[in-house]
Amino acid sequence: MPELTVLYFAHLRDQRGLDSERITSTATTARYLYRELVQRHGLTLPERTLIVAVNEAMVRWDAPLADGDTVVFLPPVSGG
Amino acid sequence: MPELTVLYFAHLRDQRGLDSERITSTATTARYLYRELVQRHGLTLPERTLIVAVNEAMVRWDAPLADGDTVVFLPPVSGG
Amino acid sequence: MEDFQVTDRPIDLAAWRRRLDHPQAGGLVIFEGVVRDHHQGRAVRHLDYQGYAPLAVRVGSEILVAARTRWPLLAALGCHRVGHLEVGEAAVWIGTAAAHRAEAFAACAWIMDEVKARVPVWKQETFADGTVEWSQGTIMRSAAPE
Amino acid sequence: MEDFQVTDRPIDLAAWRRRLDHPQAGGLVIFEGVVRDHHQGRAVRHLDYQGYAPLAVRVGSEILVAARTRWPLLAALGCHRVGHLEVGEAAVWIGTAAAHRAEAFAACAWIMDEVKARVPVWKQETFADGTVEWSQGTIMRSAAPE
Repeated sequence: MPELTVLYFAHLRDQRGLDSERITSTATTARYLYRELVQRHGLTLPERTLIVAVNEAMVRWDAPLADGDTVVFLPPVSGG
Repeated sequence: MPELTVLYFAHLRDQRGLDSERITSTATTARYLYRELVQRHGLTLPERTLIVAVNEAMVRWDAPLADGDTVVFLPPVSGG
Repeated sequence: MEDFQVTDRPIDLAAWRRRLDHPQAGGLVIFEGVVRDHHQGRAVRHLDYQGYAPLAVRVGSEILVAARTRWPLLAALGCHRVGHLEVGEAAVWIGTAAAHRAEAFAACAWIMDEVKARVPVWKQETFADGTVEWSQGTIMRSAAPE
Repeated sequence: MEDFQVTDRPIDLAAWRRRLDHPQAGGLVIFEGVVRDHHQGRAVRHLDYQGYAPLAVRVGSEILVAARTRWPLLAALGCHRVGHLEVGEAAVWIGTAAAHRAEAFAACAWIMDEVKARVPVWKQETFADGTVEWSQGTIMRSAAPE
């Protein structure tokens, strides 16, 4: 199973209680990974409010994941 | 005859060759004073391009002049 | 030095301003986003920002490049602070330089709009009554390839 | 200290910036008009500004007051330099502070437009070839009572 690093920010960091974690997952895409995290940790942000980044680049929800990827689900931003 | 102070800026200062002068004039309004200065010193800026200030306030061309007034004819501005 | 940076230290306003100097520049416009003491009528005690720095730098830099394609800019720079900020501290600094002021104004305002919509930074407000809340944000505009 | 000033010494950018600080301010916008090295394709060596200081201060102050009636500003300040200026020096500085950035941007740009149209200051360019010319100006908008 691929090993992934997940980084958490803002609401998701609060809900997960972690800045980051390394996990092994059967999820083949970011979408399946997020659904797995929702199940395991009770994350509440709807997919439609999030943007996915893999290895510091924004990708589509159905982009495939590979061993060693760093995945981030980006909540609505509020900089400035 | 009223004694007036005239201040010159920009093109008018160049044409008059002075920053300021005190003059006695029979001119009863700013318009007549400017025409007198045009005659005496060959000032070339048309009246329609100038704004008149008397005692540090903008006035109309036909505003009356009084003894001791400071009169300025303001060429097109180019600050900034 | 990167044109767009994310920093956890106070933004060095004077140093950023110096980087706008350009002999052809006739107009410089600077925007500073500052921590204010209220939000929607509630008193704010302080703010905490989180940012996903590598992506924030990348997106911020892309915004600056895009601004340079839209306007004839001589300089376009930006910096976003993260971490704990007190009232009065600068959270974001954007600066533009152009030969003429209209372009500098338009580009600076546009860059700031884009930064708010696209740069992965999150603001948490601590109110005077002790309540702590993430600011309501904007769903990020993705630059993911279709 | 006057909100609008005319000075024959270099504009103290940091001091003016500090005067924009306000606990309710969320956005500050600063415009600097700088002497550039060219004008309409000709190389500029230096500039000389003349200003009718007492009226310039009065008109500049009126512009700032008018801006405060149009936008909810927390600060609105301006300074125009006169005398001899080299390339890269600031000829004019305008700064605004507001709770939100849109107002600060709009007011700063508007104030600068008004300053150029109404404040009695005149710019003389000395070009690299030695030619000396008064800049083509804008006929002043009078505020004379009708």
